Parts: sequence; C-alpha cells; structure tokens
Amino acid sequence: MKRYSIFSLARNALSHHEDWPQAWRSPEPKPAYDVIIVGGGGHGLATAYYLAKEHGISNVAVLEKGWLGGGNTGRNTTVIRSNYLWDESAHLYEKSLQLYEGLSQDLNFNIMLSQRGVVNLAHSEHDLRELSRRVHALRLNGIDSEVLSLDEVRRLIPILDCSPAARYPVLGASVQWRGGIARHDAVAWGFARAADARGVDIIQNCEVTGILRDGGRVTGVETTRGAIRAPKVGCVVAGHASVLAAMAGLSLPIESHPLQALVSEPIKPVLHTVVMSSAVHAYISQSDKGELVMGAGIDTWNSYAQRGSLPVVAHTVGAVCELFPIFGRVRMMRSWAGIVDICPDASPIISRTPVEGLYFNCGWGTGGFKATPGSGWVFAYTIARDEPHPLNAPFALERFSTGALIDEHGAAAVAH
Amino acid sequence: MTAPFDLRRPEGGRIDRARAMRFVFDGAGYSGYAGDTLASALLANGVRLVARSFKYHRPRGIATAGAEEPNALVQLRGNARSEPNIRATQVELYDGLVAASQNRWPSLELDLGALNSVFAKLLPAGFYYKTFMWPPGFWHFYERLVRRMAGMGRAADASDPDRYDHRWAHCDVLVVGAGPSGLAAALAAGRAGARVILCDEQAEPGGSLLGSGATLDGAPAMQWAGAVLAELGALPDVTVLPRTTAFGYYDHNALGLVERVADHAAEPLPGQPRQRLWLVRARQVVLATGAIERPLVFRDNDRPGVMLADAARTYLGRYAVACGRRAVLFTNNDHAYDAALALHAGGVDLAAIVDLRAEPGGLRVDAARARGLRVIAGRAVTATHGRSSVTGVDIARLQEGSDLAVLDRESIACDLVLNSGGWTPSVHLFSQSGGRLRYDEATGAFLPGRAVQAVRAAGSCNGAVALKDCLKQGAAAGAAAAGDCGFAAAPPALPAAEPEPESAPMRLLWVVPSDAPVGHKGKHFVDLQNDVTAADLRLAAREGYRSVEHLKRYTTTGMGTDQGKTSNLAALAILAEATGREIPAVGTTTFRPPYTPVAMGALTGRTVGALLDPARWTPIHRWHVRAGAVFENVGQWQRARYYPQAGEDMHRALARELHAARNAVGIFDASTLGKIDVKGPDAARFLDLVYTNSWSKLGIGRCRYGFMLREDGYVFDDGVTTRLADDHFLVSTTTGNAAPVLSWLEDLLQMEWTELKVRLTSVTEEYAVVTLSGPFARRVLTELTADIDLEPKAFPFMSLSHGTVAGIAARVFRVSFTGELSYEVQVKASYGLALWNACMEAGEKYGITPYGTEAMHVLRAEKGYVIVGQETDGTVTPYDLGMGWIVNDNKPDFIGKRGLRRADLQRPDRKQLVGLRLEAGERRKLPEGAHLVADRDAVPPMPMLGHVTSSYWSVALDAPIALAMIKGGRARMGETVYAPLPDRVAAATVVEPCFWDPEGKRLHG
Amino acid sequence: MLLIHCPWCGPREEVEFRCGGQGHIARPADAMDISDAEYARYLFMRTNPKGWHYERWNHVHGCRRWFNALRHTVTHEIRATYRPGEKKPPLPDGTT
Amino acid sequence: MADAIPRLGALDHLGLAARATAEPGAAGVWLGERRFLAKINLRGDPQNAAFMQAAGAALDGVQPTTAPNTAVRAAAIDLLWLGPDEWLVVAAAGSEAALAARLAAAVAPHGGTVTDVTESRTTITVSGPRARDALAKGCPIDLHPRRFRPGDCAQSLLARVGVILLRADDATGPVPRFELHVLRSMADYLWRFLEDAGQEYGVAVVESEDRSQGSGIR
Ligand SMILES: Cc1cc2nc3c(=O)[nH]c(=O)nc-3n(C[C@H](O)[C@H](O)[C@H](O)COP(=O)(O)OP(=O)(O)OC[C@H]3O[C@@H](n4cnc5c(N)ncnc54)[C@H](O)[C@@H]3O)c2cc1C
Ligand SMILES: NC(=O)c1ccc[n+]([C@@H]2O[C@H](COP(=O)([O-])OP(=O)(O)OC[C@H]3O[C@@H](n4cnc5c(N)ncnc54)[C@H](O)[C@@H]3O)[C@@H](O)[C@H]2O)c1
Ligand SMILES: Cc1cc2nc3c(=O)[nH]c(=O)nc-3n(C[C@H](O)[C@H](O)[C@H](O)COP(=O)(O)O)c2cc1C
Ligand SMILES: [Zn+2]
Repeated sequence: MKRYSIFSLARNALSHHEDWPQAWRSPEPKPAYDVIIVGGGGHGLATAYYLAKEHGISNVAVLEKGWLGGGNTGRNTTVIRSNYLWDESAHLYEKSLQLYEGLSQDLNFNIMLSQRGVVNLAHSEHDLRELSRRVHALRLNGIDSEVLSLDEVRRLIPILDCSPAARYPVLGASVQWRGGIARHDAVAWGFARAADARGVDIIQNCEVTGILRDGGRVTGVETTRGAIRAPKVGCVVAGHASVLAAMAGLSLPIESHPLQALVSEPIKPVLHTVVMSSAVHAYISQSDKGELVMGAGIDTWNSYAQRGSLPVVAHTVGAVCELFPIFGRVRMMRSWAGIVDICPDASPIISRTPVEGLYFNCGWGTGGFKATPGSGWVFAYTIARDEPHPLNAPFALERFSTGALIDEHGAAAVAH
Repeated sequence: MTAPFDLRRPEGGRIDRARAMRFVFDGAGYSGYAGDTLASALLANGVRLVARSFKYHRPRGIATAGAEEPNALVQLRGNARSEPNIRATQVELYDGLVAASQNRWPSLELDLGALNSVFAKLLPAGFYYKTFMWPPGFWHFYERLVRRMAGMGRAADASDPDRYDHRWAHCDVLVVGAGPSGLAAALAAGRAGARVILCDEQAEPGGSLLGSGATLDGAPAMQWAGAVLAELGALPDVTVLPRTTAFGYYDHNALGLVERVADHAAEPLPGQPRQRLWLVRARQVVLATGAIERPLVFRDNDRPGVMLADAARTYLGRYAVACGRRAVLFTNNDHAYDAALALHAGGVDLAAIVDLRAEPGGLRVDAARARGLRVIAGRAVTATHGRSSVTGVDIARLQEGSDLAVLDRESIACDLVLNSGGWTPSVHLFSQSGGRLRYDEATGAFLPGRAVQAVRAAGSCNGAVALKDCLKQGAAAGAAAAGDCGFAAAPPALPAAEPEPESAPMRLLWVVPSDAPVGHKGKHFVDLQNDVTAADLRLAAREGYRSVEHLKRYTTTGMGTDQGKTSNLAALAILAEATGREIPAVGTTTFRPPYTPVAMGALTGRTVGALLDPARWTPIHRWHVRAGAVFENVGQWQRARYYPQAGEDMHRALARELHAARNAVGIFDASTLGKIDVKGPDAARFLDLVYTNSWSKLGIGRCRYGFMLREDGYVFDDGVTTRLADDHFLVSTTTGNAAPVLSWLEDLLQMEWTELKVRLTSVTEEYAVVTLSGPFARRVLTELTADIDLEPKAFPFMSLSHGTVAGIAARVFRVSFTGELSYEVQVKASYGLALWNACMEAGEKYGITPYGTEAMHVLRAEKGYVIVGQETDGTVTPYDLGMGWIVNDNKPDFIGKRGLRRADLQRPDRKQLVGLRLEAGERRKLPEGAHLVADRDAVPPMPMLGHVTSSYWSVALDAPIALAMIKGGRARMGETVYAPLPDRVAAATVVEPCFWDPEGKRLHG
Repeated sequence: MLLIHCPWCGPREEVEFRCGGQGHIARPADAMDISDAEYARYLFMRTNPKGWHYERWNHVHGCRRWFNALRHTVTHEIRATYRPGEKKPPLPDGTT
Repeated sequence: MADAIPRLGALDHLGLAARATAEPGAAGVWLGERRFLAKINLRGDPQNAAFMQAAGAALDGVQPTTAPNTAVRAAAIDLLWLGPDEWLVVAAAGSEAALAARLAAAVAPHGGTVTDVTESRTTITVSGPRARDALAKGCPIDLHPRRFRPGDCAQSLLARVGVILLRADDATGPVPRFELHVLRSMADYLWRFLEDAGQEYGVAVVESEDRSQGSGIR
C-alpha cells in the first residue's frame, strides 16, 4: 500500500496527480476462500480487515451486491459515542470508540474523527433521572460522561433555545466529550483500502443469492457471479439480514425499516457539538463542510426501499426548529433513507448460528456506525475462533430464548 | 452602434417599467423594476461578479436564469430574516431588497480565501483523506482551520420571526410546471371537469414562453398562456399556484409542494404565512417540468460572463437585459443558434459562433450565416480570459484522435460567453416517483421510461423539443390523466406554433480539449458550485472510485445546493469515458427530495412554540395556575409538581405539603390517570387474561390493584381496577400509558380474542379526580357528603361508594397511593373545579394542603410503592419488585405468563427492589440513578450491583430514603452497599423497601 | 406517505394509522408446554420479507379498528386490506 | 342544589362569550363553541336487527347507520358513525343522563353498551367562507364539497389532536359549517391552532346558538 501523507500529496502534485494508485483492486472472485464476508458495508470491511490483521486470515472475500459503503454506512448521520446504559453495550461500544481513536493512523486514511462532544438533552424529570442513571453507570465503567447544568448547556450551545417558557423546556443535559462524528464514507473506504492491501478481495456488484450447505455446515454462497466456496461465511448485511437468514432456513428477530436523514445547505459553522433530544425527537450536528446533518425517525412499517414518508422528516425538522429557532430560514438540501435492521431490544446480534460455519452480525438498527471498528473486531474474533469474544458473548442469538435481552430503548417514558 | 448601449434594453420584456425598485447589493444601491429577479437587475446594472466559489474562492457570476443556478448564491435580507445561499436567479426583486455576497473575506473583490487557488495543486479530490493524519490526534487542530472554510452563507442570528403553514390538499390531477406543456395539460384536465392543481415554481406561469419570444397562432405565445390562465381561473375546481415548487414525490402519489407566499416582499403581511407546505394527494400527476440547458466543460469555464445560451435569451426576452455587449456563442447543437439570433436581434454584438461540429448545417445555421454572423465550425473554446469578468476567449481547431486543440488558434475579445451543450430533461420528480429512466443516445440525456406510480411526463421533460410537440404532449397527458379519474375528455384544440426547423444532430463532447492536457493548465469545471473539475473526476476514477456514487462522494460532485442540475450528466459521462463504459451502464446518482432546497421553517409549519404539542390540562388546571403551582410535563399533560408559597423553594414547599398529608390532610389532582370502561359479559374473563391476578371473584364495588405484563413477562402497566357491576369494570392506568394500554387491549380484543364480548371506552376525560389523603381525610369528606356512609366498616379500604359530594354526583374510591387514609372522588369533569373548591373550603379548618406530584412521589416511596417507568424500565418482573403475590400462577393463561418462565427471568441474582437507608446523621440524599457496588474501594471499570431508582428527603422519617434495584437484593437485607459518587463514596444499608407504616394501619384506619 | 384503505373508513392518509407489524402470528395455545426457543419464535422471530408482507394496521386516529394488509416492502404497493377474521388473500405470485 | 353548582367548560378561560359577535363581517373563518352537548357512545352489533331496532326506538326513531363516515341527523339528535359497531349520539345539553339511561335500557338486552361521554369532549364549530382552508391546515381529510357532504362525518387528526368531524350545514348556503368534537384536555390547543390557522383569512368568534341551554341541538 502506498502511504498517504502530505509528502505524497506534494509529490503527486508534480505529476498532476496522474500517478495515484488504486485505493483498492476490483478482482474477479476466486472459486474459494477461507472466509466469505457478505456485505461490503463498514462492518463487513472492518471484519475482513481485522481477520487479516489480527488473525492472519487474509484469504478472504467481501461480497457486496452494490457499491462498497453504499448501505447504511454511506447514509448515516455519523454520530459516534459509547454512552450506552447497560454494561454489555457500554463495553462493546467503548471498545469501538477506542479503535476509532487510532483508526486514521491504523488505516492510513483520514476518517476525520471529530470528538466534539455529544450532548443529550433532558426535558422532563423523567429524562433527568434516566440521564443521571446513565452517567453514573458510565462513570463506574470508566467511560467519560458527565451531567451538564442548564447554564453549562446554554454556554456550550448558545443557539439552543433554553427558555423556560418552551413547550418542553430544556432542563439539563449529559455530555460525552469523546463522542462526536466522523466522515462516514472515509471509514468504509479506509477499511477497504487497508483490507485490500492485506490481500482481501473486495468484490462489488456481486449479490449473494443463496447459502450453500452440506447438512448442517455451510460450504459457500451462490452469487450473481457464480458459486463461491468457503467453510466460513459471515453475514453483515444490515437491513438485509432477514433475507440472508432465510436463504439458510433461519429466521431472525429483526425487522427492516426505513430510517431517514437529511442535510441542510452548507452554512458557516454555528453548531459545534452533536445535540440529541429524545423527548423532542431530534438530533443534529454540523459537518466540516457546513451542512447541518439531522436524523429523522423510522417509518413504522417494514420496508426494503430506501425511502420514507414526508411527515417523518417534517416532524424532525420541526423539532430541530423548536430547539434552534434560528434554523427556520436555513433550507433542507437533501433527504434520504437507509434500511435499518431493528432488534426487539435495540441491541445487535453478533453470533454463531445453528448452521455450522455461518455467522451473523446484524441488528445494529439506527446506531451501528459508531460500532463499525469494534463490531468488525469482535466479529473477526468470533469467526476466526468459532467462539465469541467476551465482549460480544452477551449479544448472541440465544438471548432471545433465555430472555437475557439488553434493552437499550431507554426506560419507558411513563409516570404516575 | 449609434445609441449608447444600455444593458437594460429600451423596450420589451415583462418588467413593469413604471415601478422602479431600489435594492442594495454588497452595500451599493441599485435599481431595477418590478418583474425583475435579483439576477436580472444585477446584470442590468452591469454587476458581473456576484459570488466566490466554495473551495477555491474563484470569482463567479450569474450562469443561468433559473433553479439550476450553481454560482450566484447570496445572503438575502438581514438580521432575523437573513437567509443564506439564495439563488439570485430566483429572487423576485422588491423595493428595499438587501443582498450580500457570501464566502469571501474581506470583500468580494479582494477575497483572501482565493489563496486556496494557489494551493490548488495540493487540493485534488479527496485530499483530506490523504493528509492531516500526523501527528496522531492532531486532526482536532487541523479541523478547526478546515471548519473556518466551511459553509457558504450564514444562518440568521436571531429566531425566525415568520410563520409557516402546512396544508393538506387532494386533487384528481396535479400538473407540475406551467410552461406550454403544463398549461395544455391543466387546460385539458380542467375542461374535463377534474379537480386540478397546477403549480409552477416561478412568479408567473408560462415557463419558457416567458422569455422565448415564441408565437402561437401568430401572436406572442404569452397571449395564449394568458387566455388559458383566465379560463383555468374561472373553473371552480382548478387551483393555480405560482411561486410553488413541487419538491418531493413520495409514495402513492403524494407530493410535497412549497408555496412562497410572501417571499416577494420584504416581509409577510400581518397574519400571512411566509411559506406554505402543501401535502398533495393526487390521483394522477402530470409532470411538465421542462428541461435545463447543459453547459459545456471547457477550460476556465467559470468566469463571470460565461453563461448558458438560453439563459441569456431569457434575460433579454423576459427582463429586457443584455448580458453583455459582445458575445461569443460556444455550442454543440443547433438550438443555441436561436438564442444567439435573438441576442443579435436585441442589439448584442455577436463576435462568433464557435460550433464543435465539423459541419453544422440546417436552417438555423443558414439563418445565422445569412445575418452575416461568423460561424466557426469544428473548433472549440480552449480558454477564457479575464479576472472578475470574462474579457475574451481562445479558440482552436479540434483534431481527430487528439486530446489537445492547438491548431488554428485565435483569440476573440468578448464580455459574454454563451455556451450550450444540449438539454437535460428535468426528470427529478419522475425519478423520485420510482419511475425508470432510459438513456437517449441522440440527445445525451436520460428520459422518463416506465412509470410505477400514476404519473405522466409531457413536454421537454419528456424529450419533446418543438413547442407544438410540447403542447400536444401536454394536452394528451392532461386529458388522459382526467380520463383515468373518470372525466371523459378530448384534448383541447391547440394553437398553431411556428414551424420549427429540424435540428441537425448535436456533437457530444464531454470535456473540451485545450492546449494542455486536462488538469495541467487552468480548470475545466464540471460542478461549479463545489469546484469539481474534469481532472478531479478522472482522478477519482483512476483511484478506483468507479461507481458513480463513489465518484460523487469522493469528489462531492452534484452535492451542492443545486444538486448538480447542470453538472451531473457531464460528471457521469466523464466517468463512463474514464472507465471505458457506456453511459447507461454507469447510470445516474439517485434523485432525492427536495428538487430545490426547502426552508426548514416550511417543513415545520405552525406546530412550533405553544402549538408544538397539545398541553393537556385537567379540569382543575386553572386553580393550580392561580395557586402558583410549578408544573411538570408528564407526557402531554401538565401536572402541578408543587405549590410554593411566598419565599419557599421546592424543598420547603415539599416539606410543608408532606407534613400536611401525613399529619392533617392533603388534596391532590389525580385527573390525569387513565380510565377505561370495560363492559360486557366477558369483562372479568378478559381482565383475567390481561392482568396477572384474578378478577372473576372481585365483588361489585370492590377495588383491586393489578399488574399488566407484556408477553415477554415484564411489567407494562399498573393501576387499580374497580368492579362497577357484574359485567362492568373501571380500569385505571398510569398517566403516560393511558393511550398505549387502551390500544393494546383493543388489539387483543379485535385480533386475538375475538370471541370475547367486551367493549372498551376511554373515560379518562369524563371525570375529574380529587384525592383527599391524610388522617383528616374522612373528616373533610364527612363535611361534604350526607349520603355516603364513611364508617370504615361500611366503606372499607379498596372499595367504592356512590353518592353526592358537595352536592355533586360522585363516585368515591377508598384507595391510597400515599399510605394514608385516602379517598379518590370522581365527578363529571365540568364539576371538578367546584369539587376542588368545596374541599378546600371544607378542609380549611383541618389544614387542608394541596400537594403536587413531587410530594406524591415521596409519599409513595416512603411506602415502597413502585412507579412504572421509575422502578421499572421494561426489564423488570413483578417478582423482581418483590410482588410475586400479585401473580396468580394458577390461572391457565394470562399475558406474560409464559414469558415469565423463561430462563433468564428465573435467575436468582436478578435485580430486585430494595430500600436503602443511609448512615445515621447523613443528610445528603443519594442521587437518583447512582450506581451501587459491593466493594467500597473498587475502581473503574467496576462490577455494579444496580442503581438507585428513587431517592427523596423523607420528612416523616427526617432522613433521606431511597429505593434501588440491585442484584440478588432480597438476599442482601442488612448488607452495606456503596455508591461511588463524583465527590464521595456513600454507604447505605439494604432494607425492606417500605419505610412507613409497614403494617398498613394508617390506610386501613 | 402511504394511502391506506381502512376496510371500514376507506382511503385515508398514513398519519391516521399505526403499523402493528407482521400479521397472522398465532398466540401459541400450548405456550406452557413449548421450549424457550420455540416461545422465542412467537415473541421475536419475524419473516421480515423483501417482497409481499402480511401485516397489521390500526386506524388509531380514525375508527380505532385493527385490520390486516398485504403490502409489498419494496414498492410499498398495498394489494389488499381486510378485516380480522377475513381470509388472507393469496400472494400476488400465486402462493400463500 | 346541583343547579347552583358552577360548571366549567373546557374553553371557559378564553372568555369566548364576551368576544362573540353576531356579525362576522369580513372574517373568513368563524369559530364558536357549543358547550356540554350530550354525547353518548353506543356500541352494538349492526347485524343484530333487534339491537338496531331497539336503538332506533330509544333515539326517537333515529336509526344507527351502517354507512361509514356518515351521520344521521334529526331534529334533536345527531347520530354519528364512529366504527362498525360504534356510534356517537349527540343531543341537547343536559339530556345525557335520561338519554343514556333510556338507551342503555333499550339496547342492553341485545348486547349493546352505552357510555356517557358528554364531558369527555367539547364541540368547536368552524364555519365561514374559508372554513375548509383553515381546517385543511391540519386535517388530512378531503373536505371538498363533493367529497365531504352535509351529514358526512369522520374521525381524523387536526394538527396533533384527534377529532370527530361533522359537516353540519345543509349545503343550501354558501358557507360550510363543521362541528369538531375534541377531547376536553386538548380543546384549548385546538382552539388556538384554529385561531392561528385562520389568521390569514381573518377570524371571528361567533355566538354559539346553544349557550341558552335546552334548545334543540341545531
Ligand atoms: C439515516 C441513518 C442514520 C444513522 N445514524 C447513525 C448514527 O448517527 N450513528 C450510528 O452509530 N449509526 C447510525 N446509523 C446506523 C448505521 O448506519 C448502521 O448501523 C451501520 O452503518 C451498519 O453498517 P453495516 O456495515 O452493518 O451495514 P451496511 O453499511 O448497510 O452494509 C451492508 C451491506 O450489505 C450489502 N448486502 C445486502 N444484501 C446483500 C447480499 N445479498 N449480497 C451481498 N451484499 C449484500 C448491502 O448492499 C450493504 O452495502 C444510521 C443509519 C441510518 C440509515
Ligand atoms: N431541447 C429542449 O428541450 C428545448 C430547447 C429549447 C427550447 N425548448 C422549448 O421549451 C419549451 C418547453 O415547454 P415545457 O412546458 O415542456 O417546459 P418549460 O420549461 O416551458 O416549463 C417548465 C416549467 O416548470 C417549472 N418547473 C420545473 N420544475 C418544477 C418543480 N419541481 N416545481 C414547480 N415548477 C417546476 C419551470 O420553472 C417552468 O416554468 C417549449 O417551448 C420548447 O420548444 C425546448
Ligand atoms: C453525513 C452525511 C452528509 C451528507 N452531506 C451531503 C451533502 O453535503 N450534499 C448532498 O448532496 N448530499 C449529502 N449527503 C447525502 C448523500 O448525497 C446521499 O443522499 C446519501 O448518502 C444516501 O444515498 P442516496 O441518496 O444515493 O441513496 C450526506 C449524507 C451523509 C450521510
Ligand atoms: Zn377506519
């Protein structure tokens, strides 16, 4: 891999940038691999990368039905944080955040991790209580997190409407300073380039259409470009998890929904942290290019189309304007949707399956971008050793039978 | 030229010369006319340089006359109404308009950001990804510098003062675009009797007819348009919406439109919304959105004065503005000759027509030559000159098989470069609708293919070129759409258009050669807004970003506020060439809403501020307000949290309220609790199925507390249910869960247990509920009722009596959530305030004191009563709460029965509800949410036992108390646990969760 | 922005409805006798097909009735809506 | 005694009576409130002829309709279809107790149930030449005169509030009139929304004809 740096940029400037190498190859699929990863999103590419890097398994193919990074990896609002409630989640997401913190150097690809802080607003006594619970748990887990007073919120985000007369006034907030955003496409591309450099074949426009089995064992996959053999197959296809599972005769506790997001026109920087409010249903950050990046809600019906309804977007934008009344005249430039894979407990599945050699990594739903490196890291471990790493052991499929769910919906918002 | 040349031509155009309008751009005053856009007025005043580009800060002018404008973005208005990134080409001029250029410092003329151009060589596509990685962790600092260059315009510095509107609309036929095609479609559908909405983003309907000078039936075409509009205006079921952009095409023929109601004035009239969002459900849609001219990609094609040919014609025809004095037209097609001829006729000196085609021919070319114009064939503009305005071009001969054009070089001085690379049909909405596109080789454009919704495309967005074809397609589409809605109609008779000459084929040349390889000298801009060049695109392809979607994201082409309306096609064609593929194989990027940017205020509508969400008030709300209560939001309800008296803070108010409730009598507004009437012969059976405990044997007039679980065995809701009759129960729910519980019960009845004869009706709002609680509660009630026997024997705990209270028909429930003797009085809602007042009056001598939700929380916590949503969080079973007694496992079935049996719900070390007592003398409460550990000296990450769910200062005990959920808690009674807090480690003893009157003497009293 | 035919009220805007997920999931009568894994199928496992989907809807802001629908999860076409107890319409490709 | 006890309407704090005008003038949207109309929820099986008959008989001959989204309107009673086995009886203020008792007695033997919901909702009237435009700002129902005819009713949303909507004019005049039955706790919100939505056209508060209680319900 030719390294990227300011010096290589200067050198290439002299040759009018005509000599840059390909970031990754576009190889023809080989007839067989040691491991096949289905899904060329961030998680799949990271899995391949760590298989090669950590476990010395580089005879790996990543099969992607479209273009790499074109799934949810390419359409998320890029919020990164590890402030999850339950220990199991906190440890997993924290592992991921730590990997993120060294990722640009590790991959030699600037993923523009911007640890500008993630602020969660509280609008009711119930919110405050939940927020406090979370912060306390995180602190004892060694993860940075603190409560902000209303004054501190006001100072940190002067454009936020903190007026007590608001319909749902801001009462306080929590912040994780190490949280923030990153350039989502760069994460996919960086992993792709680094995995490719370690010998992984990334095969785009190659849709898996069947899972080949011999008795209870997986032997490979059928694709639009022919059958490809491998004794181990890891599926990391996000919204399409159920479709892949059905190919192996399995069903999953997953439903696929459209999740929408939108960006405004680029404006001069005015918002320097990520702001989330679950009560008013908005979250927003401002990218380094200047767009406001906003996440909307899911449409309640199942869908595999990357499109949603206008009222869902309007609702989110309304919430944003309620929190930030100066944004009324800023304009929405583009809106889109991804297909998210929602688990009943809003936690992922990283697991072996009843089919030997077949592994699933899915259920990240609306929040798996932040987990990309960590997810790939534990999934590579799980595939390489055919057993879960302690970090992902609680996220196995069995939990749906035993009832040991990891419910990250946040507590029910009811009171007497 | 004889007369002095005035850019504003002495006659013509659709401006109102009688109404002059003053405006300010970058601090300088100018004037224009009503009917001008900001762009036309600037051009008329000779203002060329209006913007700086995003990345390199190159000087930019006005390139187009419409929605596709990539360059001329301005900051419009000021202060709280300041708006960034507004296209000057779409701003209607009004008197007093103020605009400023953006993205420059210190001024538009002298912009230091242009230094970026010096480093341009270091800033190829994707350069960010390749650098700023050293030293590790320093991106943080680099980012600050990068961020300074972010964005273009600025958000306003104060809250938007304007209001916005939403409205739903329904029609048979929605026609988007009011050019000739759209007008013909609307006329056809309207005459047939269909309900029609015709919208157009421009101030005036007419589309390209507004500026083209075309004729119909021998008269100016706008006369025909005027007649059509008059006829449409007279049809009661036709709505014509000018200034209205269809921005999104959603499922099942739903479209989003945004109407700019008041943007053509300095500010809206009183009561008028600034903009209105239309949510249109159309049975049929006709898209007549026209086509956008495509620029050619040649070296330094971005200088002010380089403009689309048809735009220049529009400025002249519609606004009577000549965009320059001496022009060169650079074209690959016949059509642009029309524009050149029109300009020539308008007095512009046409220095040359540079045609990429070796042998252009046909009537238009002949006409140009006949007028003595110089047509230079087989040559290209290889460079432009000038700084803040173009001063001339170089041209040279194209050579077969060469990437360079160096022969027959010539320079031509000019101040206007018109260019045309053909037309791109506006298929945005069609594609958003899910319709397939097909590539047309001849015109190098994607056209609407198979539709998947009830939509038709007509006119130049459908590939039609000649006016007569546009009219014909429009009329046919309108009639067919009406026909599909059941309105029989023949297409209307259409006026005759001038015959248009057949066009000779165009020459598609996506990157125009110059005297050096592309990327070595100057810049061939493709996306003018994001400063993406042909060299950037080729670089990306070379680096492996071969998917058009990768290309877009790596180079940011098409990602600006114009979404690449003038550039996307060239970008993908360049990619196709670079990767040796055909254009259709490369495909387009995805068309997404909005077509043009939509103000977030418009998406918001009027549900902001006080209208954000209903604030639900109880029938007694006004009293609480007058009493100075502090409120809290509980779902949509606003509930009195406490009632501070003069000089009291919350702590003191609370102490007073608590003291009264324990020692005298408190009064509480409990109206918000959910109430569901359950009626029918199977009511008891139904409740047996949805609650963990049993109801069949509950006596009439008796109350019982119950838990509802979810199927997975976790607590869903709780409350007291009363049997009113054999076949009639009153279920109460938590405030926040009232609606979800009802909907869940309906679900079960309608979908699961359809054989059960049970009917549910919400009566939450039918009754106001006043709770009297405390040792004197009975005495107060005694003063108010004559017909209810309050003697404990006659009216025991957990029972109901009917009668009158304060003369009002009432149901009185003897239930308690405070641990005190307590009555809940329910009366019809409109009498709630009267009841409350009567209680206050009667209770005065007993020290009656209103208490709010905060005191209620403390009182119940002292008793160890749980709150669903506070002690529980969706992962808690009744057993975890130490309330196994409420689960009747002998019942054959109830919701959650099987769920409770699952392995993990049977674990002995599950988190369980306990009480916590602090060390004697400790006055500080534990924070709610604090986590507990067994080892006082543990360091992070430390194993945790659980967390504090409730924590209060108990006035009754004169000590802090807490409830907590901790692992294996029931087995830990008496143990010490620790809460490591930021400032200390607090120790606490695990105790039974009930702190007050464990025997329950008081509430039974 | 779906347009949904309530089997009682007729076509109404999506905002009046709430989707209740997969339809025709029978509550196991023998719940107490089956394994945790089998019970998990009922509680959590969903077909989540890419294609035609039988699902439940509630006209919450209308007549408050629940009903079933057959909808395509890629095109969003709603082929049928039908009342509880009414027979499941066949899949458009002929299977059920 | 009960007569002396003050009753509080859901919108009394707005002082509408004092603002009311007999002459809406140029205002495009006329708003009013009808307080305390009797409202009774009736449930029963429409296939059960005995039930239908009994209900009709108890309602002065007003037979529950099975035509969705329509109301049967008679001199003293409006009977609105709410669902396949559910109707809302709207009658003169003060009549609820007697009516509910009579109706319950009549339908109970035939499996019908009756619940008095008089106090759960109040009734806001929206009329005037721009009434439809104001309503369309929050209501997704197609209110076009041919699509939502006199006597048509619907349950839907208005802004963020669920409403029962009835077209209450008889189509002879140029001005449509709608009645909205809205939950008491949300009435204030709905009223403010309508005033806000109507601002563009001018809003007049009109005297609600039944403030003098006891008259027929029209
Ligand atoms: C709008 C939106 C906002 C979000 N915001 C955030 C956020 O702020 N923070 C956060 O942490 N997370 C967020 N998420 C979630 C996050 O994007 C995802 O959880 C994460 O990107 C999933 O990564 P992945 O690699 O598993 O999936 P994907 O990136 O979707 O990759 C899966 C890949 O599998 C491919 N595939 C599918 N089927 C097949 C097949 N049969 N054969 C071959 N390939 C196949 C797909 O084409 C796709 O490329 C958001 C998601 C969305 C949609
Ligand atoms: N090759 C060509 O396509 C070509 C070239 C030159 C001239 N023409 C002429 O142009 C005319 C085309 O007529 P037409 O009616 O098809 O198109 P048009 O351009 O005359 O009208 C389209 C109208 O739709 C509006 N519009 C576009 N998108 C919109 C949206 N999303 N929302 C609201 N409004 C929107 C535009 O502002 C415009 O007013 C004919 O006279 C034709 O001869 C065509
Ligand atoms: C964080 C983020 C920022 C984005 N910024 C822009 C932007 O500046 N301009 C733009 O046109 N699209 C932007 N997009 C949206 C993409 O263009 C695109 O819509 C999205 O990746 C989904 O892909 P699709 O629309 O091709 O399906 C952004 C997307 C993300 C996730
Ligand atoms: Zn319905």
